Amino acid sequence: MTYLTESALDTSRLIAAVLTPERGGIAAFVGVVRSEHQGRAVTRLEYSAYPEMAEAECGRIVREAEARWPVRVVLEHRLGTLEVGEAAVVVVAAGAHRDEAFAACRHVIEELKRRVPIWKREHFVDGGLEWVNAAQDRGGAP
Amino acid sequence: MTYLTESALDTSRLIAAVLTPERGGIAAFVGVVRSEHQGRAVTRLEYSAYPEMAEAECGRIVREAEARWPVRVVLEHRLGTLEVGEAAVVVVAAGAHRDEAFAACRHVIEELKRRVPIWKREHFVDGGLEWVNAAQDRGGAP
Amino acid sequence: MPSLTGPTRVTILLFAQYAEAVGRSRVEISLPTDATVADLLSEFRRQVAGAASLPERLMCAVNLSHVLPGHHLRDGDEVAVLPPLAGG
Amino acid sequence: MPSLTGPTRVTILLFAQYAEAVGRSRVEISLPTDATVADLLSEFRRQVAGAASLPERLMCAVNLSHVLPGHHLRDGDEVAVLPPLAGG
Repeated sequence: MTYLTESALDTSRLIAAVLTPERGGIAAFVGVVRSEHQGRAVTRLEYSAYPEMAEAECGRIVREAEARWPVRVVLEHRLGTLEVGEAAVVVVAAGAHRDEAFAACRHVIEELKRRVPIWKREHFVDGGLEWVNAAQDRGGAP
Repeated sequence: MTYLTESALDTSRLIAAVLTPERGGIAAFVGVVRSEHQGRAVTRLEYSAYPEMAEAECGRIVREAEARWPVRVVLEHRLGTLEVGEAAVVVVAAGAHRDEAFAACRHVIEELKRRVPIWKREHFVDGGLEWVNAAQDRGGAP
Repeated sequence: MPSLTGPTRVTILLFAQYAEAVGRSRVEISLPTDATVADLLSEFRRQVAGAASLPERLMCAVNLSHVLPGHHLRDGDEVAVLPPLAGG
Repeated sequence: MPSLTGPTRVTILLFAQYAEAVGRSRVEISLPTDATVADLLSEFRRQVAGAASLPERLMCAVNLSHVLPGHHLRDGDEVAVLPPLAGG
């Protein structure tokens, strides 16, 4: 798999992967598992996906961003059980200049949240276990 | 010195420095020495500063960003001789959500370029050596 | 084997809370030729226990791409019914 | 020692291409009481060889903060004349 992984994400490695001497501006986003959600204390999250479609959709999003801006984009989303403070997603966009790097990085994380079939289930300190409904939950996602 | 360093910048360390369980969105910018400037091939850059003021101004910029958005910001700028492909500046902003992380990160790099007394001299492959005048040189900086 | 004239047999894939609600992650359904995704979802709710409890508006993908309810199905299509996305 | 009534002695600091153009990184200048940064720059151009070659508009900082040309100087102030910034 290119975009999904069960391993810990390594932001430095992803930055190094897009760094070339022509690209002077690199914007990155790291989404991290938060310790609380709507006032309830979270212990960990389980991420699952429709993996074949998630891979295909991530590829489309990356190619669209690279067609729209003169950038190179890398993207990885972690699946499986994540503890609080662990990175769930990393997006890196590198271009000659910072405008396009920021624009592409922001676009890719927004599109990922809107289009990529990934779900998460939160384990709460109080013993609860709930699927996250991001659509009903403005402000809850990083 | 808090914001200026002669050592290589370490983006992962700076991300780790602002990562806490309450901060789910981390935006980062890395500015890298490019291999060409206005069509001329660059071999390396020398960064110098008015160090006391650069430190003071970086501190003001970070505090302003942390007052304006609910984020924690770290910022490091390298001085001395840098080779093509090396990071000259890293800005990381971490907040509960990505809107404020992106906004603060972008703001800090813009203010740094506008306000912090740092200068650079480019060594060109053709033997030339020139101070960079960013104000006359739209599009030349990352 | 896809066929232009025979029945349209499609596979519905279910995930996350929808798989839990229906108790299955995979359902096969036969439809008239040229049925749409909306037609499929009506059949699904009628035929499959638990499907009626899913929200009225469902996000669907056919063969790994998002589609609208008016999308026409072909024999052999794989139709994913996607709970609210929560990546990132 | 700063004084409210005596002469205003300030230190000009020069950097990068401006230090090269003037051939020095530090210049001491005495001014009438309550002189501004604009007054200082006029004196600087008149007294110091090479200073006249600097651009007409100069970005200045006093005691580590950016100031406008109308800023009033006090005895002991440190005035930095900043070439176009190029950080990042």
